[in-house]
Amino acid sequence: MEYIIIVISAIFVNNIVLSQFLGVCPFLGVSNKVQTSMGMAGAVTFVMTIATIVTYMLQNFILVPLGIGYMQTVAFILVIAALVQMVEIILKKVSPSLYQALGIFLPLITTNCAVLGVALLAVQKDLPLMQSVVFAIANAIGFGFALVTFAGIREALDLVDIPKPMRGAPIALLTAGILALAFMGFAGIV
Amino acid sequence: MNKLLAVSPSPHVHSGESVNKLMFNVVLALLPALAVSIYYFGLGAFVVTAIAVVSCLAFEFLIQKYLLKVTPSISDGSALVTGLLLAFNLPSNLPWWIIVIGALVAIGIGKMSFGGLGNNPFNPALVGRVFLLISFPVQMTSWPLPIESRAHYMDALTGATPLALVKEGLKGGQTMSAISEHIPNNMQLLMGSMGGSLGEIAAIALLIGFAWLLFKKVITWHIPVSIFVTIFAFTGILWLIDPAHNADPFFHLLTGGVMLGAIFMATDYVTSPMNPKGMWIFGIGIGALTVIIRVWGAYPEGVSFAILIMNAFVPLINTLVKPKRFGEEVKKNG
Amino acid sequence: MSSVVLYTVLMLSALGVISAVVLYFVAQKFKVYEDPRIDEVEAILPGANCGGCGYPGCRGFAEAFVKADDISTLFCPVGGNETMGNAAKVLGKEAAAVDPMVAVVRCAGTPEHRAKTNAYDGAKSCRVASSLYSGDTGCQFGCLGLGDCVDVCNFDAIYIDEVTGLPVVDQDKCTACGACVKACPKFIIELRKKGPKGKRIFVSCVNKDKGGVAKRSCSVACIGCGKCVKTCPHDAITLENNLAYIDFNKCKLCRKCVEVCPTTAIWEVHFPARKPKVEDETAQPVSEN
Amino acid sequence: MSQLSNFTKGFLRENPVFVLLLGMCPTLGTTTSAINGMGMGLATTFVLAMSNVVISLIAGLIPAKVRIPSFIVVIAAFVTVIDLAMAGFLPALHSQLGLFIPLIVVNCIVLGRAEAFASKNGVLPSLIDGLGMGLGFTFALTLLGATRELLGSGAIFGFKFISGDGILVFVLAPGAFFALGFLILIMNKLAKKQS
Amino acid sequence: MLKTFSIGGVHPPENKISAGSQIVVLPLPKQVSIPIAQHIGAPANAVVTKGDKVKVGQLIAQSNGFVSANIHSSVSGTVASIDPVMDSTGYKRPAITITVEGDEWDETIDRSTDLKEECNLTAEEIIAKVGQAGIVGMGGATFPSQVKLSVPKGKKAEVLIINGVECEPYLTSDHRVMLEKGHELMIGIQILKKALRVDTALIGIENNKPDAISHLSQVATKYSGIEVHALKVQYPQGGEKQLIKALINREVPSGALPIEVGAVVHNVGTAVAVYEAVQKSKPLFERVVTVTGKHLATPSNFLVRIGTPISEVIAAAGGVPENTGKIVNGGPMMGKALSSIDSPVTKGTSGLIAFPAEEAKRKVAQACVRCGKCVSVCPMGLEPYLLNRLSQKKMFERMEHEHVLDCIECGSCSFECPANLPLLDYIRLGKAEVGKIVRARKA
Amino acid sequence: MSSTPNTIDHFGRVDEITLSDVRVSIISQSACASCHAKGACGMGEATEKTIVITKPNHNFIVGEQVKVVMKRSLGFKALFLGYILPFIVVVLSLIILTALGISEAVVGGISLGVLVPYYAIMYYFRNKVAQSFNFDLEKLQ
Amino acid sequence: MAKESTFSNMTLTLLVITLLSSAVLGFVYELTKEPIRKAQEAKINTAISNVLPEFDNQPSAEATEVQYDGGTLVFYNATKGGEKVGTAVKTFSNNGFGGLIELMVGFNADGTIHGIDVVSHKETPGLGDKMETSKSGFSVQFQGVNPEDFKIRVKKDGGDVDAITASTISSRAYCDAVQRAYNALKEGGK
Ligand SMILES: Cc1cc2nc3c(=O)[nH]c(=O)nc-3n(C[C@H](O)[C@H](O)[C@H](O)COP(=O)(O)O)c2cc1C
Ligand SMILES: Cc1cc2nc3c(=O)[nH]c(=O)nc-3n(C[C@H](O)[C@H](O)[C@H](O)COP(=O)(O)O)c2cc1C
Ligand SMILES: Cc1cc2nc3c(=O)[nH]c(=O)nc-3n(C[C@H](O)[C@H](O)[C@H](O)COP(=O)(O)O)c2cc1C
Ligand SMILES: Cc1cc2nc3c(=O)[nH]c(=O)nc-3n(C[C@H](O)[C@H](O)[C@H](O)CO)c2cc1C
Ligand code: SF4
Ligand code: SF4
Ligand code: SF4
Ligand code: SF4
Ligand code: FES
Repeated sequence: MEYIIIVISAIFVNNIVLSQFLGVCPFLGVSNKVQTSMGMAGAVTFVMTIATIVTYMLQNFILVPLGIGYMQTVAFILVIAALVQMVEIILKKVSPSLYQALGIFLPLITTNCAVLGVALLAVQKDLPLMQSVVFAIANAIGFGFALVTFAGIREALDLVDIPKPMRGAPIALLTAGILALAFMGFAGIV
Repeated sequence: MNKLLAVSPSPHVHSGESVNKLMFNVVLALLPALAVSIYYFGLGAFVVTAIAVVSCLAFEFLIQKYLLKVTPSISDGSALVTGLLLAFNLPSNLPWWIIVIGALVAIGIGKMSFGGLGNNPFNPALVGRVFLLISFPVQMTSWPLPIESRAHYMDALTGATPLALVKEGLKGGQTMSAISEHIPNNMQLLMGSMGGSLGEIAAIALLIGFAWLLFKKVITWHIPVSIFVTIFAFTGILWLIDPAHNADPFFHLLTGGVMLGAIFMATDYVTSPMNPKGMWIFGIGIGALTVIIRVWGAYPEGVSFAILIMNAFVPLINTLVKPKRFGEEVKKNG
Repeated sequence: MSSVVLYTVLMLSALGVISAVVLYFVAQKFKVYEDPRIDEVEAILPGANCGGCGYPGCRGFAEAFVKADDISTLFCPVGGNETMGNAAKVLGKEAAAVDPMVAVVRCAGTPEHRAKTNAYDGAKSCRVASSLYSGDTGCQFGCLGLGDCVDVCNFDAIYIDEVTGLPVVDQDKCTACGACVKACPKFIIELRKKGPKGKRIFVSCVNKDKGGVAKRSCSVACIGCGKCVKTCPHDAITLENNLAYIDFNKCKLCRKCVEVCPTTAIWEVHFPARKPKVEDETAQPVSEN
Repeated sequence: MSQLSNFTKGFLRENPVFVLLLGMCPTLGTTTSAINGMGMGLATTFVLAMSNVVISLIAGLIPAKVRIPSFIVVIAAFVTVIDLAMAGFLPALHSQLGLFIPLIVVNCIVLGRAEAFASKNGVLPSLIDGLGMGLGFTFALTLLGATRELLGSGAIFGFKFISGDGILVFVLAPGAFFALGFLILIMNKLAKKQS
Repeated sequence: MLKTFSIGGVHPPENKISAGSQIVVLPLPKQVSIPIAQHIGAPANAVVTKGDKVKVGQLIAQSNGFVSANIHSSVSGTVASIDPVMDSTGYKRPAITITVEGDEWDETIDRSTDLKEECNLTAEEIIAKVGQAGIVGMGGATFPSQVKLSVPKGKKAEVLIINGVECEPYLTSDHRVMLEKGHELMIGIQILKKALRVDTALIGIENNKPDAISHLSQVATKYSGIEVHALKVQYPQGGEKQLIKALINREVPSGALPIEVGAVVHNVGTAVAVYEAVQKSKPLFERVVTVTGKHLATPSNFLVRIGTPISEVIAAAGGVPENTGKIVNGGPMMGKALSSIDSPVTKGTSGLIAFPAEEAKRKVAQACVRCGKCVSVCPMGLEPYLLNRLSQKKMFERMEHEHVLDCIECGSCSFECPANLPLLDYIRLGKAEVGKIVRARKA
Repeated sequence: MSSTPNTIDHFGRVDEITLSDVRVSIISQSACASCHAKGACGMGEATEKTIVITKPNHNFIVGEQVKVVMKRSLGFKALFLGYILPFIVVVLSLIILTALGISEAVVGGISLGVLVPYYAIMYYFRNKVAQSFNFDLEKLQ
Repeated sequence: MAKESTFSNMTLTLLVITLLSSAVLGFVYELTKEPIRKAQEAKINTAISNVLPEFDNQPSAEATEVQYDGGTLVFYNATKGGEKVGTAVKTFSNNGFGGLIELMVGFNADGTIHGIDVVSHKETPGLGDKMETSKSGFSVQFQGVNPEDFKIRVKKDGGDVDAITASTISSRAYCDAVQRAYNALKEGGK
């Protein structure tokens, strides 16, 4: 039951982008192609999960026992940055062709905000490991969900003539706003 | 010959159908519901509708003329429909300035920002309505009592909608049988004798409008029927599992905005899928989300949210679900 | 100092070293260097992202520009010589000056000269119309006036004159990106040298019909009489398919051909007005600016 | 570029929020009121200015390949400093801004300026650049916060202008998107008029 | 329930005003201009020169390749010029202009009206005769018929389908041919069957021509293996893919020819022309043309010599009325508007329709409201609203992916669109661009 | 950019040509391409990716702009092998180990650790994987 | 500027930078430790003094924690001149619209409520957040009432409390928390 609540809450009620405002930049910037955003969602899921596990361990088995919880920010960002890069190196080393295919498929995974934010939130909520991971996955799905839907809308908007001054950021923000408005309907489900 | 012959690519004949006619037929189809509403809510229904319609038309005109600098096209009737439907989604005692804000949001944000008719991904009237619902929860959830408050606009006596009564009751630990004493019976629900947004109450009038729209081929049956079926099945299952704590499926179909939403708002061309398969997915989504919000969410009613959320999926549905093509099946072998 | 500080130092240092190791490997594997000059060049470019240079967007051009050994083949038509000069400076190179070009509309068939023979009523697009039929006048080569060229111009440099129904290029705004040239289904627009102070001479017609036919459908058509070819002292004019063409690289702007053309199909623009007769003011938009 | 324009460019011409669309998360997430927006902006400004200074000092000493991690460490350190300081001295604001304080560390603007400006320029220009950008950011956040506060609850910096509630959406999530969308629209128009 | 095809379709007002008018032979014109490209495929090569004397039915231009067709003189007289003449698209294309002098027919042609039932030729001989006679599809596409009769190796024709649908509003030439030349039609069908080596022929006729259905059903009883089927009235049932679907419930795969499903489709006019060519050695030099229009004095069906100026044909029906706004060559759904009535009648001219000015102008286009009506009427299951947008935005690769090449240009989408959008205008444009891309890729 | 829904394409520039290979650097086409701060955001260092294409079907010159085309299904396959599958492996081991009642520190450590054999296996199969991923270079007109 | 990157100089640089930063951080942490603790304490103290009559002891220094209803209640006894003037109870409810709500409820010595202050909540701005004393007079109706004869339930549920408009859920949770404090106080807190 806790898991279900965590999942529904993260995907719908407190959607990471639409109500928590994490990862807004890639949401607004990258998501104009459905296939790309799907790829991005997959990659983010992996990165978020791994990052959450690592930061969980870091927090609970190093920072807290040593009494230096305040070092969270510094420690987390370094670990996450190193981690993401390591995945890349390993992938490249392990299977260059796979790595190349991903290079064509995905633009950058610039989701610092979301990854660090979720790691911090998971720690803040004081969830046990398993729940932290579920929390991370659910948020990643929530991110992907918002991203893909939004990319769909923007692909469709590519075909219509948006008034000139509205093009670009303004219309993206308005669309996101209406999406957030619609998502408020989930309020109170958990 | 003194006049020049016209030259154009084929075809050289046209069905004679026009956007204006379609919209006009929607307006006609809405009239029975408006009549019922004026019967139950009297002055308020009339005033709210008038304000909503006039301000939608006015905003469309002003924005097109002065901001977008294009020739205004209010005569196509779409703003009129938006105005009517916005009004239909409001309580009949809503202060005028809130209605005007709603119209501004509906037309300005919901429609014109995207380039006007045909371009908006979300249903404008619902964007306006939900915006108001979240912004002015107090005003937007006090419902004038039918008949009793016919002669009043702002100072009407108010009560709750049947859905809100059920939700409150269940949350307060009562069972359905206890609650059902306070709510109208199915016949009353069908005829519209209950509190609610001014256009949503009379299921029967809305169904007459449905028949008209089908007859005039303005819409197809797929979306409304898929919504009805889904809601009926979903709530039916819940009801069968635990009749004490779940309202029966007829109650769910006849209350709140289901009829209005399914027949008039989910079918808005611009914001719904383009082919029957897609329409089924769309309708099932709306039905399921409606029930989820009604049963588990904070809001007693979820049709508006459900439609808006599914609106967001329409582009995806349209790219993923294609109409059946001539000759496509055979191709696989060949 | 308390143990907290000690732990802090220890932990962060450990992290620091780990990152260093990780990054060392990253550095080994990735070519991470992005030439900062790309940014500088990009900043100099006009940022129209029009593709006129043949690259996907200004940045694509900037990258190619910085990487290229020989920059003489690269040119941003929008920015022109000045921009290219500045961009070359970033690389410490010299940009070869390119003669400024401008889009020129080679049709003068106003309704007055070229009567309508039917009324086009299809989609407002030259491409649609030309795929359907020859056009709404007797001339099957002339401008359709539906403005496909106008639609593609990113610089608002071209518009349809309401009176003549023909496109007019604003030579100050035109960047010679060539988009309109590609868009025109009738091949009416040509990029020509802008000429000193905008002075240029060209045949404002693309009609390849024989003289009589051409003349019947449009009174200012080139009828292929060849007088200009004979008159030109610089061998700049050729005649092919009943149509004269002036090579702008050879033309010395002597204006002799203009005088001899019996149908005023040869235009001169931005020349001082001639003293004696100017036959047809409307056909010669000396006022074009 | 003169020092002055170096300083002022962040306000309109290169405003990180309105023009560059960077740091959207804190922009949207912390601007429920003018004061919150301003607090967030100033906290970011502090980090931006200080890290710019430090980075301009040390940039020459750092091997290219560890530039980014070094910068991150410096920035993260300053973020922790401001985090701790706010918790100690401005507890109310600190709890309002919550998660977004540690997230300054990933704010593209901060690292962006470090990388694009501070690492190539002297201390003073870097300080001015950091302050300018930071104040531009603060300006945007305050403006957005004020707009949302005014529309959402009829007040600015807590001063009530209108009795009653205001348009509630504006203090909620969707309102953040709406308000920012329209502000960018207006800023674009202004920028166009100017040029 | 009457048979029809499964997806899409519209039902425009039929307006078959001239259905009751018997075919009248049009008097000879003074001069004819016979274009050397009247068919799909390579233009023919002129084999006469200026000043040559020609007879009716004499070969004047030779087929130039497999997909091409012979062209015969439709009159007797002197070749006046071989120069470009304005065709119905306004472009000038090469044509052989002949000044009419008398009416002398080539001797080989059997001018009698008696029916000649037996045909002892082999399939190959039939096909050769059809080719010599320059027969092209009379259903509008003007595809050289002998090509369609030469079944490619590895494929087998199972059924011959005769297209008597005439689903276009106004047009009645096929209708009249079926009524007046029923017997010739049947013999033509037998010959076609022989050429194709099939046993069955199905004639599809829409139910708005009950007289033709009953007449042909009755005539057909005399012949074996010919069935007449009444079809529900639904445009574009005459499209061959739709007709095949309606009659034998098979779908021609996307991008394939009817032979893929064992069917070959010919128009009734084509079958009659085949009869005349094979049995009477008469090449294709005249055809039935419907001349009609609501405000025309006498809507008629004429037998017209190819090359006759359109103006003369219309004059015979009472002339172009005062307030005519548009004249269309072909049906109102697929026909081409004429920019001038001076161009000649060709093998593909099935009808000439004059529209009064008030019906001629298109209405002003509004915004697409995504009503989906275009999607629901498209007989090919395409999404015209999307194709239209993609074409306007020049996204041709995506158009290819959305199967624009399947579009049969029936115009149902433009007809139905409540926003009056010129959908087909842009789709056709995009189709051409995509065609170019595809061809470039193959090359 | 006009990729049909079945393929993915990406603009790139030819960097180097050897006897058998063409080395192309991918120009990022995401929003980052035009973003002024891209050099700076966390992963900025890896913005430019190089891919190697063996024996392409055209002749290219260094510096030429080309389009790298790949089947879309390959993109998703890459995504699956690169991110989704390891993700599943990690989560599965988490679930199993947690169910076994092992302490969190160990669970976390091991589940991250399983990535090592995962990548080892990938490494083992790298040639097989390599065969299934192929790209094409197209010239830009 | 960029120096050649070698393994050792990279490691060394990062080591130095992290060393320096961490030293600085440790120092700042030591500096702010006290203020942070004080700030947290001050928050509690303000809440206590807001809800209790005047006192002269240090209630926060003598707090007692009690496990109750699956959560923790904290009792702060206030005395004046050695005489007990009342008890502040830090109480909670999990039924808020946004989850957890923490209140400080001040009881006079005779068991009547003296005042209530909100310690923390996540209710919706503009709706549920009206429970805050500064935002509306909602809490005033509790002052001076004795829970024995004043039914701490919203009127909808048959109690005596006027709910915040359109925020029945928050009001219910508020009542729930107050009732919990009172129950606990009655049972053993004294
Ligand atoms: C390029 C091309 C090749 C064709 N080849 C054949 C063929 O080999 N055999 C055949 O029976 N029909 C062939 N056809 C004819 C078509 O099947 C069809 O009858 C003709 O295009 C007219 O049909 P419509 O009027 O329905 O468009 C071909 C058509 C085209 C355009
Ligand atoms: C939309 C559409 C409608 C058509 N309608 C008819 C029709 O009514 N009658 C007809 O004979 N051919 C019609 N055709 C042409 C047929 O598809 C086909 O080309 C013809 O029946 C083949 O016979 P033919 O080669 O003898 O002309 C139509 C084609 C299309 C694309
Ligand atoms: C986004 C959103 C936020 C809400 N926030 C609160 C809240 O903080 N507190 C609350 O009691 N109700 C809140 N509600 C309203 C509840 O959903 C519910 O409608 C209300 O509490 C019961 O209505 P009533 O108080 O008018 O009986 C919120 C609703 C939404 C959609
Ligand atoms: C069947 C039908 C339903 C419509 N429903 C709505 C509606 O729910 N809300 C609305 O704003 N407009 C509605 N319209 C009007 C119009 O389509 C709408 O304003 C467009 O979304 C504007 O682009 C409807 C129109 C039709 C024909
Ligand atoms: S007029 Fe033509 S060449 Fe000149 S800028 Fe416009 S599109 Fe480019
Ligand atoms: S110049 Fe060409 S593109 Fe421009 S209006 Fe004339 S025909 Fe159209
Ligand atoms: S019929 Fe017209 S209005 Fe309707 S979807 Fe198609 S193009 Fe749009
Ligand atoms: S013209 Fe093409 S797209 Fe339009 S309905 Fe006919 S087949 Fe479909
Ligand atoms: S600030 Fe850019 S993603 Fe959060």
